[in-house]
Amino acid sequence: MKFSRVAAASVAALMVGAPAMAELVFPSLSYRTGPFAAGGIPYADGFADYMTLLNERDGGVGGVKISVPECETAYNTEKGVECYEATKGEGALVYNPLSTGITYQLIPKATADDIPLYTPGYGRTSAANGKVFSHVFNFPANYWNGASAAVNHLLDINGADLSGKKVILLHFNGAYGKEPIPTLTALGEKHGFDFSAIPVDYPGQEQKSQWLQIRRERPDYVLFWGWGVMNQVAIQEAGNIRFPLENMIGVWWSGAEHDVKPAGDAATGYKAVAFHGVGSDYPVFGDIQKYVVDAGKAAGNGDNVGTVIYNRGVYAAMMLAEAAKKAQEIHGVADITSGQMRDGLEQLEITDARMTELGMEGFGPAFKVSCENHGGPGTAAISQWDAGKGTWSLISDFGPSDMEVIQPLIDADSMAYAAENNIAERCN
Amino acid sequence: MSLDMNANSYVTEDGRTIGPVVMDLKNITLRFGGVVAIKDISFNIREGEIRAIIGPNGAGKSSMLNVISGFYKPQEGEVWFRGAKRPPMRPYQVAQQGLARTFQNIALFDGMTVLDNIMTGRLNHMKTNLLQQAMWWGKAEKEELANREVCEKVIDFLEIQHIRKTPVGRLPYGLKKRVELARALAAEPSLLLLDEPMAGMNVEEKEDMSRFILDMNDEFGTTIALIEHDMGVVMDLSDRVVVMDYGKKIGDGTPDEVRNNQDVIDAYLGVSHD
Amino acid sequence: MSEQLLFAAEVTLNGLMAGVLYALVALGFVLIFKASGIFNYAQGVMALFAALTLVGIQQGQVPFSHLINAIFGTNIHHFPWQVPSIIAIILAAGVMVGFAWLVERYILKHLVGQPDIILFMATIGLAYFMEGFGDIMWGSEIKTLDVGLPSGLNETIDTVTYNWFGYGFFIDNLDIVAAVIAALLVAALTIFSQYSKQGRALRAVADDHSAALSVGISLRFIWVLVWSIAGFVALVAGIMWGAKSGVQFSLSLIALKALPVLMLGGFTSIPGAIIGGLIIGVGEQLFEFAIGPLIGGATQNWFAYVLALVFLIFRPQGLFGEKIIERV
Amino acid sequence: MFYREAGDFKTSYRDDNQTFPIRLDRAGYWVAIAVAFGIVPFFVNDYWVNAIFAPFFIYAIAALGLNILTGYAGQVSLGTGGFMAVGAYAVYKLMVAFPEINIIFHVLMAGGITAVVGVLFGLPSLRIKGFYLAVATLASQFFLIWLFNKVPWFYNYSASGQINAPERSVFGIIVTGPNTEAWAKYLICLVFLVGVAWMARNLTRGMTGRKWMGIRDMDIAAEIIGVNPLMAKMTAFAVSSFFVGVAGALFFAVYLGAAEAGESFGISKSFLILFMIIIGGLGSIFGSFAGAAFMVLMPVFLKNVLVGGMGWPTDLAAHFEFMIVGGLIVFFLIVEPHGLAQLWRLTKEKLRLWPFPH
Repeated sequence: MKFSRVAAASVAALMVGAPAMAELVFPSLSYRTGPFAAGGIPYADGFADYMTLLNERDGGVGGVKISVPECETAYNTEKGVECYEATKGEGALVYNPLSTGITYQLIPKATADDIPLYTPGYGRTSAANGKVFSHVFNFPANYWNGASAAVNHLLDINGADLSGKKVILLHFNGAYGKEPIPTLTALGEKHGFDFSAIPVDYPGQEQKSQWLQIRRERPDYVLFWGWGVMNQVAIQEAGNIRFPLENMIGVWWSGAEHDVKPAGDAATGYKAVAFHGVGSDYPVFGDIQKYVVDAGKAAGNGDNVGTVIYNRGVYAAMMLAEAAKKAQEIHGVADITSGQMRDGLEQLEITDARMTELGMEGFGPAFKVSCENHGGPGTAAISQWDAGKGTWSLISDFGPSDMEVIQPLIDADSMAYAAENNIAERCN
Repeated sequence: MSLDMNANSYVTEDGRTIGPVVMDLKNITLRFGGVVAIKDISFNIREGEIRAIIGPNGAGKSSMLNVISGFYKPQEGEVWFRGAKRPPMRPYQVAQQGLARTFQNIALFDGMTVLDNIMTGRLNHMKTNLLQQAMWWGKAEKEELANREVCEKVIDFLEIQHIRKTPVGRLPYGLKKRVELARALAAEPSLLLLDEPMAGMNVEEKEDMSRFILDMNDEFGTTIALIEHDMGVVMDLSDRVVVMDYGKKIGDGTPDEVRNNQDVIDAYLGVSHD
Repeated sequence: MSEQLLFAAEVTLNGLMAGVLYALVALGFVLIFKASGIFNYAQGVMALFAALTLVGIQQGQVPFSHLINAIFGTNIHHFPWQVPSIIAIILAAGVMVGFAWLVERYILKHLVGQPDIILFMATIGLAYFMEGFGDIMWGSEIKTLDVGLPSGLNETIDTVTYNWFGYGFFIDNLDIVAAVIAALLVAALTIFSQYSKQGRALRAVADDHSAALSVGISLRFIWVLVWSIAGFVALVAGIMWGAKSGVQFSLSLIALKALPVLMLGGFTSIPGAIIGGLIIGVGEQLFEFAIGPLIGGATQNWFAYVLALVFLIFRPQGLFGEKIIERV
Repeated sequence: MFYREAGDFKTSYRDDNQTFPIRLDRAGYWVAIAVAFGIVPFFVNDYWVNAIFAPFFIYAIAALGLNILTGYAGQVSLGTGGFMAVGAYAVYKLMVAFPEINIIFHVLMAGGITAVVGVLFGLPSLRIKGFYLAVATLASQFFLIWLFNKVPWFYNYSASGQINAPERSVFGIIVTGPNTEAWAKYLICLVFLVGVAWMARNLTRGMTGRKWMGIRDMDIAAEIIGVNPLMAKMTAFAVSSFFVGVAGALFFAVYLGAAEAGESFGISKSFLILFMIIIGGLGSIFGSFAGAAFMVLMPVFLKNVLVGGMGWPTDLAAHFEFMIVGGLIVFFLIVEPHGLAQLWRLTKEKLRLWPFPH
């Protein structure tokens, strides 16, 4: 058929049209459409804008320009696979697909292709175990750290005693939402609080019965694992039933501006776990404004700068740029390969001094990745929303999570994966 | 001419043998809600004969045919087929017993070709199972080709060779009627029901159709029951005629007998019932 | 009264309220189906599109700004004005009328006489088209819709029930408003179809297409009219749901909530849509309340469908649908 | 001038009955098969297989399945995604439970299990018709997805609810898991596709197919001439679900390698496959292929043109894709309700007469 020939030609053109000069390729598998676009847009913008900043201000990393080919996944796994295959040929160094589903697809594929995956705050939690997952990195924090951080915060405000308290997890009824259940169950046993989970099916437009249940059961605290429209509805319904929002803590994917704004003033006091700083009070955002947005080179329309998810995109991009720099140092070449990038990620060290240098002082924790630990320090802070001012602010420091509970869970799950797939342990 | 209607079989003037009773309807009553469509009607159909049911519009002829083919279940009365009382059954089971029919408003399968439509008439003759058909080679193909031959005979007989591969939806009305007849004939039925086979046809088409009906009866010995309201045609074609009016039987006998029946004349001339 | 019974009563009340919202969406389906025999799958997307348009006009967004920026390299987003809610609602309704006209002109006219299922699939295509079109026109980021509707716990009911039973019932103000608006809408539609000339024409067409044509009713006019009304109903539904969750893609999925309502109530009956909506609303909430905890919860997505399915097996034409008589 | 039947006389009903009555078509078919099996496998790379061939082949299988149910038997189903999930989870459980049995049998058994489930959910079709049935099939879609999400036994109690395909091989060639070679993935999907298409063709040209089409075109008349509606509808549901189940099994085990019920087999999948058969052509084997190819290739093509060629932002391109898919569906229904297959037929008819149009 004629049509397929045209398609074939254009595909071929895309594949052959590999960069003529050396470039560091960081594909952005983004979703600016579909049910989760509200979160996908600022993240992709932040990721691209930071890379543009490096190109504009510093001339790239180590003198090599960065390119960020964007590929729309619409949060759909097959499109994600297609994007992966399409951009793989361009010399992709690392993938950051911002979707747990796509991450699961890519873990075995990318490992076989010797391309690392970077999944900060999402993806497969047990990939923190570098002994099993050689090519997956999810520092600085994962879901289980997030769950633990939320419980730590509850311990803080209750004088380290949660016994007899009632905690409910309202969660997305899918892989992502079910992740924290084992951790919270274990923590509940440890600290003596009464834990139960209430699922909400996709998309979560209608949560009346769940919130009536919460109203009846009068829990002391509600933890919340949502994404997409579920976030807005849940926060609104919480306000409706007059649940004190300072007693509701969302994970970092349920704590963006667009999640709380539809609820208006009622959302004041809502808390969310964060693994990086909030707001635009960091010098790096001034540079982004100056070199990227004002120069008309922003990926979006520029009004997302400083929002929570945008910042997360910036943070992820920063980590990857730093890892690329590390890889250049280790291997002594400027134009690194994906395998070298992996080494860079594994030996990455973020110091407070370096964060200051980058204009991101206090934006995230200092830590060091190792062969065994791809999960980073697992530290997280609590942020709180103020509807009057329309801003998030951190109300705690980046504190450690309860690795005593989490580490065995990580080990058990990753070992099961290793056994299923005949993976030999590394780092010995 | 003297015919002994009660004898098991007899020979007509033109030399055809009319056999014993194939279908016997006893005291059939059919109601839709409060409306009585058929009221206490009894008559029979003999093997090898052409039996007509006539009557004005709304007399209940089509309902009668639907009772015979099992589509309507009468509230009262019995249907006897080949000497046995027919238990309540679904229409497809009736068809499996050897009944085939055509429809007043052509009920062909528009999405299929003429040949495929006619082949559906053979479905009670095909025995291969799903798996054999999925594999095709061997049994299924052999059976398909054998049945194709029967259909081709019917196609030759009804002179529709040239439209064999045409989708039915594209055919003109007269040909559709003929294809429908072919489908029913392909089933090699022991009783063929024709629901107004000549409705909406011009004189020439009617003549063709009459010829086919007579030939069918003659060559294959097919028993035929037909509904028609063109009196002239019916009287020429059929051996015996049932006349219905307002759901009741008002006459039954040879064409001549019926023609001279006062009730029938009244019904057709529109004498009021008071 | 025992505590469980009180809870059940509260759940039932809330189910009724949710049911009204479902009925509101189902109403749009029924109108179009009655007048043209089309099962309009795009009704949900119409609600999304209407809500997007409303917010876009309200906030003075430049339509197609993404596209314009991409082609001409410009950087425009907003007009320097904001439009008051009431005017924005009227304008959005006007856009829906224009949309109805376009649908009739470019789609329905060409599909006259096609089998029902083809028409149904055409509306699925229309839904996809509008989804992309709405996003291109107004952008796909989430938008906050605020036309000044109240929301949150109703104090009066809470206090009164607390005094009676010692347990305050929760009823959302937004749900009460929605119920009132839905009631007004149904009343208005009934009056319209009973007493206006166009309304009588509408009923005539719903009764018998060809008979209506033969007395000189323009089918095309009726179609534009009924799609306009359905567009307006979609706008109302979009406002109600959009006020809850912000205006975003997921709004289009409310169509999926209305389908079991239609199965239950019959595609041709307005009272059916309302009673079906109430039954589904109460049924799924009570099921989640009583049985949900036993089987792990999150049953709302399928319970309504299974309920409707079981019901249909015993009554294939739905609650108020006309009895199906088979003929040959 | 060379494409015609003149001089190509059929001397038996067998010849007349064959799939491609015209000599050139027949030749083209064998060439296509030869190229697909003998040449392409040597040239495919990961991109072509993962982005184009594997999804095309697998969707073609699913489209064949749905086309049997909807296009041939006239029962509109919006539950295809749910039935694919049954195939996927069935093959996962089988692969894990019986690692010593060949994966081919697992896939076939997964198809069989799906067929049983399909018949179960198809039973209401005896009472419920048309739209009511279409909506009723959504019940199976939502219920099945919920079930696979809710019951941990289906995903072997893994923490996240995801299922991962372990590595399995056929004749020593790895066909599932991350170490699968592109050509192996390509070939296993192709083998299943050819097998399924051949079966679909046989069933639809024989009496089973005629019964289905009879039910589709006029169910009451079909019953009166002797079609058992229960059997006809149930075989349609069974065969259709079998194909869809095989597609689901391959989709998970060979193509994706990991899956989650709601995400991979949601309602959008049901619609996608329905679109394939509408655009390709209802009631046509070729149409199932054409529709699947169209829906797989078009987004890739559009993306390359709009994003790669014209430098548009990805979101704009994605929105356009929605508009174009929707617009095309409406367009096809208006202009050619029988889809690409009919366009192809008309082209061939013209070609047959060329260069003498009369």
